[in-house]
Amino acid sequence: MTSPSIDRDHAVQLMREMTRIRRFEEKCAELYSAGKIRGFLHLYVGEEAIATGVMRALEADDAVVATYREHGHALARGINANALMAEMYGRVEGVSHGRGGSMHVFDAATRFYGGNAIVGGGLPLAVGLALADKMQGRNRVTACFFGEGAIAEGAFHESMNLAAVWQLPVLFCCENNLYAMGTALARSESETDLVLKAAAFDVAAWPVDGMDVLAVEQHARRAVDVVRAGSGPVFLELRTYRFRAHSMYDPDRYRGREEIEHWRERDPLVTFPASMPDFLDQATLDGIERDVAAEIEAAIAFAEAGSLEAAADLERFVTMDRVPS
Amino acid sequence: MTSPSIDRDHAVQLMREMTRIRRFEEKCAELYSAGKIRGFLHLYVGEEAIATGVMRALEADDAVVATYREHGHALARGINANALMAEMYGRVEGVSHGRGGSMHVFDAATRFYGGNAIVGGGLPLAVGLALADKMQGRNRVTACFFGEGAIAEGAFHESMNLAAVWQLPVLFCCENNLYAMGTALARSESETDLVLKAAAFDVAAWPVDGMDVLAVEQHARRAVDVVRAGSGPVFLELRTYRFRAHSMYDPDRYRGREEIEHWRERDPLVTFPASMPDFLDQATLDGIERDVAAEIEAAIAFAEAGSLEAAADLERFVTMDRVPS
Amino acid sequence: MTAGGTRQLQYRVAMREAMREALLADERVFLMGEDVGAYGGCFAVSLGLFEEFGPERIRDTPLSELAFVGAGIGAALGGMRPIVEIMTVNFSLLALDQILNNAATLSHMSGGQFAIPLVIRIPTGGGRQLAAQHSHSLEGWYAHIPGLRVLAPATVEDARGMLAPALADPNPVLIFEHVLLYNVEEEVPLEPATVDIASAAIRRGGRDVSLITYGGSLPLVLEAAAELATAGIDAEVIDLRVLRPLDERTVLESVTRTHRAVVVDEGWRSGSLSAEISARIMERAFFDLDAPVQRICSVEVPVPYAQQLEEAARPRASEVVRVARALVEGRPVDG
Amino acid sequence: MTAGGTRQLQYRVAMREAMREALLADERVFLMGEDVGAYGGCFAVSLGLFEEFGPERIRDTPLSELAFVGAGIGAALGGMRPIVEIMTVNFSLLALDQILNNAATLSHMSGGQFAIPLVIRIPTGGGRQLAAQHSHSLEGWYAHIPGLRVLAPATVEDARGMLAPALADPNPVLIFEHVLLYNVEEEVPLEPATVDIASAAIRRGGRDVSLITYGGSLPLVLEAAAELATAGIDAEVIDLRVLRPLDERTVLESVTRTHRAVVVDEGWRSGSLSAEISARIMERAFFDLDAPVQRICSVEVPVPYAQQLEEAARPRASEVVRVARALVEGRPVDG
Ligand SMILES: Cc1ncc(C[n+]2csc(CCOP(=O)(O)OP(=O)(O)O)c2C)c(N)n1
Ligand SMILES: Cc1ncc(C[n+]2csc(CCOP(=O)(O)OP(=O)(O)O)c2C)c(N)n1
Ligand SMILES: [Mg+2]
Ligand SMILES: [Mg+2]
Repeated sequence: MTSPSIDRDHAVQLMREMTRIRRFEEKCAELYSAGKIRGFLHLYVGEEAIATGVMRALEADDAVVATYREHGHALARGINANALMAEMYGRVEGVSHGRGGSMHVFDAATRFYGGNAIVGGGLPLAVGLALADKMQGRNRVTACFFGEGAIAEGAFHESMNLAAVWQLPVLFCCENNLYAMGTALARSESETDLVLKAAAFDVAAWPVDGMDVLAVEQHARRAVDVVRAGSGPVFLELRTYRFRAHSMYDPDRYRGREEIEHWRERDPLVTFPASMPDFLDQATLDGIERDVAAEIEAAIAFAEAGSLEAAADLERFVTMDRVPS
Repeated sequence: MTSPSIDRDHAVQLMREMTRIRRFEEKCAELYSAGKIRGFLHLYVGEEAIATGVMRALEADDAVVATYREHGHALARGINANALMAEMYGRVEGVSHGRGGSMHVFDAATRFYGGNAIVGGGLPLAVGLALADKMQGRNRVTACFFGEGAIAEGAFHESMNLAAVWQLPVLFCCENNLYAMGTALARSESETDLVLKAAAFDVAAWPVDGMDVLAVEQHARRAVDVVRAGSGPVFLELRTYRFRAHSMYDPDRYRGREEIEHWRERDPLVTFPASMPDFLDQATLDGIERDVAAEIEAAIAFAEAGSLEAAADLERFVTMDRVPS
Repeated sequence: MTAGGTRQLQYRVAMREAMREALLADERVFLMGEDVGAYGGCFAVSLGLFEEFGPERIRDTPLSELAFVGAGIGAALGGMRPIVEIMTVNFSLLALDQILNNAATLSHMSGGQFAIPLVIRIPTGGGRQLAAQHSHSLEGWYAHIPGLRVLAPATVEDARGMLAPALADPNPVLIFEHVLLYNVEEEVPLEPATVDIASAAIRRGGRDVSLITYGGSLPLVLEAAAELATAGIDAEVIDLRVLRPLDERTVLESVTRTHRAVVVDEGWRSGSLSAEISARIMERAFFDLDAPVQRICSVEVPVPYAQQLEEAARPRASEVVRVARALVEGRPVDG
Repeated sequence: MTAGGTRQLQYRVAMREAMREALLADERVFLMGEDVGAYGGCFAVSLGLFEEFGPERIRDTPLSELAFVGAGIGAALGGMRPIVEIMTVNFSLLALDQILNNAATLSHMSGGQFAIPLVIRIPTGGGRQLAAQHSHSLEGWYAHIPGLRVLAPATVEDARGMLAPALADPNPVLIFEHVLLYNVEEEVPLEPATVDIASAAIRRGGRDVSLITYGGSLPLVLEAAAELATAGIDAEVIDLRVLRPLDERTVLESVTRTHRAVVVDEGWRSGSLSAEISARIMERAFFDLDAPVQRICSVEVPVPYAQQLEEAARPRASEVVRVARALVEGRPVDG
């Protein structure tokens, strides 16, 4: 597939989005070390091109289901950085009211259904969301993100089959970053060509260079078109790498420095602007960085100023009085 | 594959085994109607060629894991008809001490590990038995039987991958009788070519005519050889049909009479002797029937004469004092 | 159908009628599960619905408990009102992760952004010689999970009337149907009433002892109460009906009057729901008790096939009578 | 290492040493689970074992909880002595079917033909702001299952000493390790002793009230006992250690002496193990009680991320003190 020609605006938007994600998370890492953010924190650094590219292919009323490594998806989907940062801080102004934290970002407004920290646990939800759309005759797509580690789970297998046998509009986005915590793909899968996994369900599937934001966007658009056409799900294997450890707890003992260096050379925040020097010249990049820095500073200020929910409210929302509209 | 030439003895043994299973189960159905056998009863009628053929390919110290539809496997594996019938009766002389019944036949002597009534529940056990063999350097095979309905379960997916990634000696025998209770394969699987399921795990797989006992035996031998050679599991799709309803409770509303008739024409108890008129002449068949009838009558007498375990012993075996040797 | 505004109705048919009514009333309602459609339901509960409503709304699923229960949760999030049937509680373990980690959790974890208006129907219990992988009573586990409502219709009227309010609940509701109840027939009002799904029911008033139970054990407890009556003991029978959130008040009020209680629960004794009932009475009515609360539960064994062993493993009316008599007569319960 | 035959040992290291010893002692022992090998264990419990024993015996598994737990059961049937680690109890639900329907059931259902000498290690509990899918305490559910032994080492010595007898048990043994204990360091004997895995332990003798707990709550209960002591209340602290089969005797003997009890359990209150303890005391020591047994448990919510909310959801020493004082002083507990 040859690169599409894009205009300046488009290039800037992609670069801005990837930069927002990168800088937001780098800040999160700092805030984690400072004890402002707690619990588990899984960074998406290196994988930004995927969320950025896929989200552009979705419509506002499509749905997204993600994992515990979902800050990038949340930002790219349009969730406000303030509310996201406040969530990291556990503030009541957070997108999940401070109850979810880093791993459990939810946002009804953008149809963002988590933030699921059971590996594979989001896939059945995505199937059900798509089923609801199909049964109600709505032409919507549900994009479901998960790591290649999730493929070993029974939930993956059952969900793929269900989506396929019922021809549901799910876009399965497998973010293959080669590791599930410390376990390399080849040590956990007998067949490492993940596209063949989809073949077992007669589901259309293809690999995509997840370090190339334009390729991701283009392929995601193609996939979304197929899904929206109504003949069932599509599976994309998005090949990528996480530059940082699995979580802030991970000493990263299981990967070679060379391998990491090799992938860092493919950093989309470097290669993308390098490939479009006319659109993304230094001044433009500096401008993006400034804007992003300001946005993140504002988000931190917002989070810092946020309030702690009273312990008396602990039991709110355990059950609901009505279905929110 | 052309049929191997077999000798008279071999033909008689195969015919005898299939006849034993058929008549044993027909009697069970009667005994069920008479209230002698209770609970669930799943008959194997029509599928006898599979257990008969596969068991011949196994050695005495190989292991077998089966489902709730396992009378045929138990008999073909060499479990005594008396002890099997006594189990149906819930007698203490039963192979599982009367605690298991029809769905839970166990026999340590023949390494028969159930009789598992959770669909897919036996597959992880088979993987573990094979793992134990591999880790202890024993050149044994574990044959694991399950229906095509089990393929939709996460347990299938996880077990196939585990067996494959660790290259374990498991022979996966999928008995594809086209229905899981009332659900036709095409209504439950997006990809109905089950051999492609194995391809997703890079596992050698091929289909076998499960109504042809010679073909089953021959293919099973080939598969067992591959498994025993040590490079991982093999998956066989054994194509068959159950002539009777799913269980004694099933009114069988979901299959057409024509379809049933079509498959009945392929009844191995008819087609096999018809294909070897020299070896399996009427006198020989009559002799087999006489022997089998006598064996079954004896089994019933044994079961009838069996004893009921005292309620005081109810809690025996909930935990064990030692590992039986 | 009899005169006087009542009719004979079978528990199984009551549940079917309730589903049919819900399917007719609300387009968003659909039934999904293993063999609910073409087969007619493994306990014939949904028999005929497939023919009436078609394969979209009476949706046969592959053998994939985890995924189709999760899909039910997703469909509820997506605006549907799913009724998911899990064939028996034994198989529900395969879906427990979705039930606990998603269905029961998403509302709270998202800060109240989502509700999960989902009903899960689950046959439970033993007594049919189906042995250890088909006979257990695990509803007590589900009653442990915050965010769920757990119902156990023990009468035909409850089987008929609980589904509508369960579907109207914005939260996940689990309905446990004991397999021995499906064939029960009872006289019910012609016009089905909506049942209160927040309260326990007093099935028989009495002064001497409170017999507290639910689901499949109600018939044997009523039998025991009748026998106790012939011995001059007036037992009150409480059907919990709602296993979560527990209607503690009805239980405590009864015990405050009778000063004695026996809890009957088909679950294995240790860690069963009966323990929770006993503990609540301990905490809230201790000084009203004349004697320690007793429990009659299943013996702690994987349920065996053999009839006499299975029977020995299950709660029996005679045991309820024995224990209740001992309590009322001030004798030790053991021995 | 200190003089006098003792040394400082961390809970995490104690468990690691126990595994190492078992691996050295018996060729049939192996460890399997997610990231137990190359990663070093998600809580660093198995750190270094991969390098020492290699990938066959320190076996990283794919993310397949159901299958690798089932494979552990099969391997035990096949003559091995597996130690299976499930990363946290939250994920163990995915494997619960295998644990209940196979591990706990095969011996009985086969009429005693097989035993399952399997150990499953499961980190449990909250307190680290990991939110609702990583913080629950579900060991009470496992304590409900006949056929299992369920252990909860609360001290470094128990973490060091329970594995060997667990591996020697011919039945499946589950070991729950509270995540907050991993960093605890304690003085232990130089020569590790084998621990009795049948009995509860009295961690502090006392006359006035029995504080009954286990696992991750032991430290806060000991803290409460110390504070009660300064108020002149002499609390006995019982560490259950064995959640199944329960050592009822130690509990009852204590209550018979103190006449009052508080059960502290990190599980959600309704249907938690604490209910079973309360019910047992009700049944066996009712007439010895001066006051109703009280329970201090987690609030019934999916554990939230925000620190102040998580803290509010968990049992606290101050609450134990408050309730125990009220009991001893004969005041009402509520209000
Ligand atoms: C069911 C379950 N098992 C284990 C874990 C612990 N865990 C969290 S993330 C993770 C690795 C997942 O890897 P992958 O799916 O490739 O996603 P990635 O983290 O690489 O984005 C593991 C094992 C979990 N959260 N849920
Ligand atoms: C986990 C689980 N779900 C559902 C059932 C109920 N059930 C028993 S057998 C069966 C059909 C299985 O079909 P298949 O695997 O094709 O085997 P067959 O009966 O055709 O031999 C079902 C749904 C069960 N026993 N276990
Ligand atoms: Mg990964
Ligand atoms: Mg089948």
